Amino acid sequence: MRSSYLSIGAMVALCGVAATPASAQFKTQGITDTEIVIGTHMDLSGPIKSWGVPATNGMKLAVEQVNASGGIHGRKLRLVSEDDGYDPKKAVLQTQKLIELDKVFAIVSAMGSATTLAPLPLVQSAGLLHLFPITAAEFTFKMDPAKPEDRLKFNMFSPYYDTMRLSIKYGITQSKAKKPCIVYQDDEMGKNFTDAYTDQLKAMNVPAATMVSFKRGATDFNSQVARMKADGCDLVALGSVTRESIGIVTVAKKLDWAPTFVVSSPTFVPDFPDLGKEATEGVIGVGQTEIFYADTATGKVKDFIEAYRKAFGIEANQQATAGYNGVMVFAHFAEIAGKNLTTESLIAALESGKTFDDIFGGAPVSFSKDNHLGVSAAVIGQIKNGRWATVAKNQTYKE
Amino acid sequence: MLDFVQQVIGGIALGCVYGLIALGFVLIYKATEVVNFAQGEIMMLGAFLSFTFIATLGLNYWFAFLLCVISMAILGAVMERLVVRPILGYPQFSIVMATIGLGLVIRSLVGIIWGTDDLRIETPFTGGVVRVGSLVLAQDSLSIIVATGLLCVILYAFFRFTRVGIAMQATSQNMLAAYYMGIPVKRMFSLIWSLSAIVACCAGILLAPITFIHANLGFLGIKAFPAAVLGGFGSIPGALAGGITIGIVESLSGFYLPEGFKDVAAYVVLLAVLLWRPQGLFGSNALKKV
Amino acid sequence: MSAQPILRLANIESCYGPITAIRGISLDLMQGQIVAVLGANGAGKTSILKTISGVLDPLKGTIEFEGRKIQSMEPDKVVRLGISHVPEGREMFPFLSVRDNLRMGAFIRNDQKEIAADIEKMFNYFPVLRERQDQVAGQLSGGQQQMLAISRALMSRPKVLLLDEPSLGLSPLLVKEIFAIIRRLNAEEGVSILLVEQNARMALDTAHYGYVLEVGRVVMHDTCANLVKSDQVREFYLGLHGQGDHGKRR
Amino acid sequence: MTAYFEVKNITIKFGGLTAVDNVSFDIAEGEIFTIIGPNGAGKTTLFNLISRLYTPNAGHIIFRGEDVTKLSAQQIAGRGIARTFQNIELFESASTLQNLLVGRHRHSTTSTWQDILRLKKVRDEEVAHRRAVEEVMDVLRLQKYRDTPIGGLPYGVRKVVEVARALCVGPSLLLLDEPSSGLNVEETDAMAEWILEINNRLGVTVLMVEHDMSLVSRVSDRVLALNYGRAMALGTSEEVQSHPDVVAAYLGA
Amino acid sequence: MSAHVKTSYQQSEQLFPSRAAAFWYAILTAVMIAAPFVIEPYYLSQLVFVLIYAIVGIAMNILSGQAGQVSIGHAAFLAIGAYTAAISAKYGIPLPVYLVLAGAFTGLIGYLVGLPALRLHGIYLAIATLAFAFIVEEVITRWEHVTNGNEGLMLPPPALFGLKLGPYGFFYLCLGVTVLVILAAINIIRSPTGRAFLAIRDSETAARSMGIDTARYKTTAFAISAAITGTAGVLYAHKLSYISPEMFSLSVSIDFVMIIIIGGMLSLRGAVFGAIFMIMVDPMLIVVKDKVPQMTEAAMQAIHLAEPVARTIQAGVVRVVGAPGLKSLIFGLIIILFIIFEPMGLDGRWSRVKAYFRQFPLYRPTSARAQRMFLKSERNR
Repeated sequence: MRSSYLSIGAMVALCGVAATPASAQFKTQGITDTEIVIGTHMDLSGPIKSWGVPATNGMKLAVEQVNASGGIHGRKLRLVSEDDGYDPKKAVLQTQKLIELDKVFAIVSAMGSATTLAPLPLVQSAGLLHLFPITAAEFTFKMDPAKPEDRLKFNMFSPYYDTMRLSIKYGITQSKAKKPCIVYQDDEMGKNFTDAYTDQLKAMNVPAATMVSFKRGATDFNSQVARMKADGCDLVALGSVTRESIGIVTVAKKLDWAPTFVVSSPTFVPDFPDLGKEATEGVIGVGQTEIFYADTATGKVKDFIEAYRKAFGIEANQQATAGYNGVMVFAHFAEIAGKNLTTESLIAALESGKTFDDIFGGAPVSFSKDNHLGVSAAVIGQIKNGRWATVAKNQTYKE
Repeated sequence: MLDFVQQVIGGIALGCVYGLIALGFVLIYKATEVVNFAQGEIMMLGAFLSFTFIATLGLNYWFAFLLCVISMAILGAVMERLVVRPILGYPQFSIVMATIGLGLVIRSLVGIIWGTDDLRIETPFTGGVVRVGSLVLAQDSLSIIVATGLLCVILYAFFRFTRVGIAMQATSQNMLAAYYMGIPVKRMFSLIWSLSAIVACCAGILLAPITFIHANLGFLGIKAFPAAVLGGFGSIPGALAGGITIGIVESLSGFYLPEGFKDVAAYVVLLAVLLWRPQGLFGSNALKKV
Repeated sequence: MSAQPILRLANIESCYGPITAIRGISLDLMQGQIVAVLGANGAGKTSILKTISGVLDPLKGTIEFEGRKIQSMEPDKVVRLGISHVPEGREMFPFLSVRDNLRMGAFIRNDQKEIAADIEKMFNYFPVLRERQDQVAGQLSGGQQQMLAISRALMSRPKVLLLDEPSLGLSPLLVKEIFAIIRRLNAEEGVSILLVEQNARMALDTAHYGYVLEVGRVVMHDTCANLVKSDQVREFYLGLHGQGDHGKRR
Repeated sequence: MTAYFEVKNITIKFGGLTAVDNVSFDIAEGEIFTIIGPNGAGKTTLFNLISRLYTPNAGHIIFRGEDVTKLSAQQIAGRGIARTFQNIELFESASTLQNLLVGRHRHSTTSTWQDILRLKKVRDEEVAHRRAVEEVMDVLRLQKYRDTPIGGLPYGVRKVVEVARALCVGPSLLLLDEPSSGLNVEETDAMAEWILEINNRLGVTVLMVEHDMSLVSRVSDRVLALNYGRAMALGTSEEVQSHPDVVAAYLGA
Repeated sequence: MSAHVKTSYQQSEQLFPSRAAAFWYAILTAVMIAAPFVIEPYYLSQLVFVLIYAIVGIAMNILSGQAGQVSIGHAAFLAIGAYTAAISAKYGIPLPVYLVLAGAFTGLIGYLVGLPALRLHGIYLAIATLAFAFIVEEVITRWEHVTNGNEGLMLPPPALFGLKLGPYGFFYLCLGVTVLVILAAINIIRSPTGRAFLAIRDSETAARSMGIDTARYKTTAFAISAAITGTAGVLYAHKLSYISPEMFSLSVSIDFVMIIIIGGMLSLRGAVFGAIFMIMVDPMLIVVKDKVPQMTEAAMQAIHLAEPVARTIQAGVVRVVGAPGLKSLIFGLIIILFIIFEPMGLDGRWSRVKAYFRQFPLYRPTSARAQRMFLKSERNR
């Protein structure tokens, strides 16, 4: 009962917000003299837990490191993380719990499209920041000028669309392909890839050819590959995630068919050549950060790999860097925002145009008043001798 | 024409994958009339165990295979003892739900124990292909076709001719009467769960080179479901026939039909067959005596 | 006739969920005897048989079989000891053939040749089963299923046979035959039989000793010869009464 | 002049077996007609043909001048032909009252929509159903089992509930499949009284299958004996019982 | 036998079994109406989901509990309702209209799905509904110009007669719909339609011999169940404000079946209990996860454990409760334990607790003793 009057007041206010969206009300909570609380929710048990688990680990590691180096203006970071099981219903409840019970300052690096989009209005109407979700959905950074609360959304996840366009562009330029095709996963992610494919071919004046799809979790790609082969494709864009990508290139090899394969960020991971072996040789890929290997890494990346292994007993992967970077970018800009950290001051810091450089050789992250998507460039790599080798950094498909 | 034949062969290989998983469903259903929703997860567990034996411990493939089969047989019996035995005799619906719970538990445990990365094992079949003229068939697919065929024959004979096999069917048809005949019903249940875990384990190991070993491997069980139903749940040759039918349908529709048809073709065929034969291709349709 | 009880129930109480079915029943089945249990519907006759064969767990009391306590034992173990039960409602394996049903009856045995011979014997008892041996049991008519149920129970070569309404749904001719078979089994093979039967006349003609049950209690027990003379039995179970209004007694 | 109920040359085959082979008979209105015969002679199959759970391979069933051979089971019930089952087919999880109310189904005229909104019409009909059911319960003395789930009733009472449910259908022709099986002498006696009462007081024509010859003799107007799916003898109870074939195949010496 | 002797022919007209029951339901209604003013928005949100799931639970109860038909494809009906809402809202159709529209449309689809059910039983029917659900998902995905395909659709905040509904208003909307659905379900169950369902569930043969058109009632059961689920879909879509095809997957359908298994198949109360359980179990596990480290810490302070040891133990505890996937492990275990120890569902437990109090102090635990149960083939039902 202690706060029932208060909460009734808050409720009335909430109803007010819902009724009159014009007035922007940013709210600051979760900051004490000693602590900043941030919240996240990811899939740790459902269909995309192979992303959620390492990403959460990465976040935990980053929080530890930030705190070990003295915190942010003397305040320690505290991360509250929940397992939403890739269920938007749970995500809504958990977000609400993070906001109301844990009183988090911001939601940082929540994962998945449906699972971030469903609770997003809640976060916005509470006047809190929704930062760097691990999804490329446009809703997470696109701003409607009529809605001031849209300024609360920031994203720095390199859109699949961008990486795929760059990958296709580079692939076609290199291989002089005449008939590029695409095979894509039939879901929201795949949609990004097909858009990129269509737009890039249009931009390069190359006619579009075969487009085939498969369902998430498919194990058989014979008919898709056979179809593209029969259509005479000479370049294949893989709008798929690691396992399916390997399936596709393996079938192609079995059928003695060797077009140029280009992939984008979901497949631009060390697992791809590791598991796919010879079949993946020569594949071109584009991703947000450089691929690192434990035995060849140096400097901060090496420290990161070792710290990660020490903390969780497993090897770090690309997914872990996404979570790690989320917290690091937050810490970076919170530092810039100064001692008086509020939602407004952090927005100001984020929009200041200052850049953040990660330790993995990724493109610099910076936001502005009109652009809340913090990343615009990517890394191009190619598989040589079973490993990703960086071909070029800081690239973009835009001319 | 060559494309067509190649697609059909690919479809058969794919269909045997479904058939092999479906066999596990059918076994338990035939002997206990329970649909085991944890079948896919048990298969996944088998695959992860094989990873530990082959990749982590570096054992010989065949030896590891044997070891894996034995451990899964024990685990199958343990699962039966812990989850199914206490609710023996409850309505099937409840038992089915309990197997869903079991599936969740296995999936989470596997995630906690083996992590979430994709894993790979080297097998004697990895990468090899068999060529007949210009037709190609991967050796790992061939191994699945052979194993599925073999298991089908063995299991069919087991249920058709052996005393224990018939007793299992008797138990599923009337548990009370089975008790009255002195059939050790509980041991039958343990045995069938062991058997089915063995089949699942074989499926997991044979599939590993094609699909890798990962935490979502269990979802493949859902894809094998229509195969089992199409054949007539409870019929062992039916599982194989249903699997191959669906494999070929998927393969051909993926090649010849417009986008999107491949994924639903199997279900459309399934619905069509069920409307024509409500008990599936090989199922028996007994009239109720009143 | 030896005076040794092969099966002895002492003070047994059983219930179906919330309903108490039998309340403290004691009953002896002597070696080589046929004992009949009479009683109205709901008196608890079937529950006694179920409690013996381990399908119902008694709340109280003991059951001794050949001097060994068997209450609350698993039903399949009870069968292995030599107690076979022909249940109420026939309880077929509906999708197994008649022959396989019989083979399941001999599940606890391993002597293949003897089993085959016994199947032949059952076919001789009930020739219609031979005609139908490859049909699934679910397709048999009610009476044929009853024949199969009895044959199937005999396949385990029991020492004690529990018969729950063997004449249910059978034609008058078959009822006579079945009771003849029961007598033969008892006389020739020494099987002790506990018989629950609505056809009281048939039961009392066949059995040596009888128990009369009312609402879960034994109200009378004596040799059948004496029971037939009792007025109560004559009136209620043999229907040998005047033209009284039956309704009043319900 | 057509009979009240007529079965003409009816035949059904299961696989190679002819279960009912060219059987014909007719029943007059108000009659109690009994079918006897050895086990497996096709008595229950004949019942299933009449109530249209099975489809005959040949022949016709004519009820009140209408050929009902092609109707569905529920339409047969709708014409006023109700039945009981040899193995008891009650709705196990429901109470006696609910079972009997289901029997009243064909007297409901309300649509599902009206049911959902529980319009006055539904309410009125419900009360009427309840009244009818209570009357049947009074006749068969089932009041004390009104709210007991069927699962908890002894076999003999279930038999009576099944008859009661069939009566609730408000039948003109009632098919009883072995009404006395599993009943003791006293209960069989009561059943005989009820059958006569149903026949006399409610004017229901009864067709039954029965093994208890004392019951058969007591209530039947005419008896048909079947063997191997064929009619063996037809006539009064005494005639049939003294028929040498019937004695040999069914009654025993 | 029960204490109250029922003789009135009007008995079936009573909505509640007794005065006392009516009183308690009145209290419950009052509590629900007061809820938004008492509890925090987070709990209100949970309550909204509970209401939506309760509606679905009632739909499942009518289909499976009452009519004995299986469906593991109900997520598709939820999806159809949700998309009807999203698309209608896009074209400016008012909420009350599309609430009814979605129900009617989904009901129609449900009727069509019921047609194959006329010939299918048990597992075959279950798989047919599963196939239907997959096909619906694929149609939604492919019909891009209407459904926006995989990108999904955003919904505007719900509005009633031009007034935007805040969280309070939306809660009352859900509450209202739930109450109406429950009343409708009660009416169905105590009417000829409901008895026809019951008859089909227990014995189809006998049902037909009683003159029940089993085909008609099976499709009716599907239609009613689908219509109710579709209505819930509208509320679900608004609550989540964003929908996409992958949100209506098999696991959602299985959740729905779980509602009635856990709650108890045979009563509407069970459906509501099941809904409460399915929604609340996750928040509850979260609370446990958050509280356990605090509790162990307090406990160790209380027993004055040496600092380094305490810190190691504490780290261990934090590690265990924070282990990824632990929650779903526990959830799986809860389901298994539940079915083992509570085969009649929460409703069964409820009845036993009530019996305990009614018979106190004469309650005999034996009357609740688990009996041996023996399964029979359901293939020839």
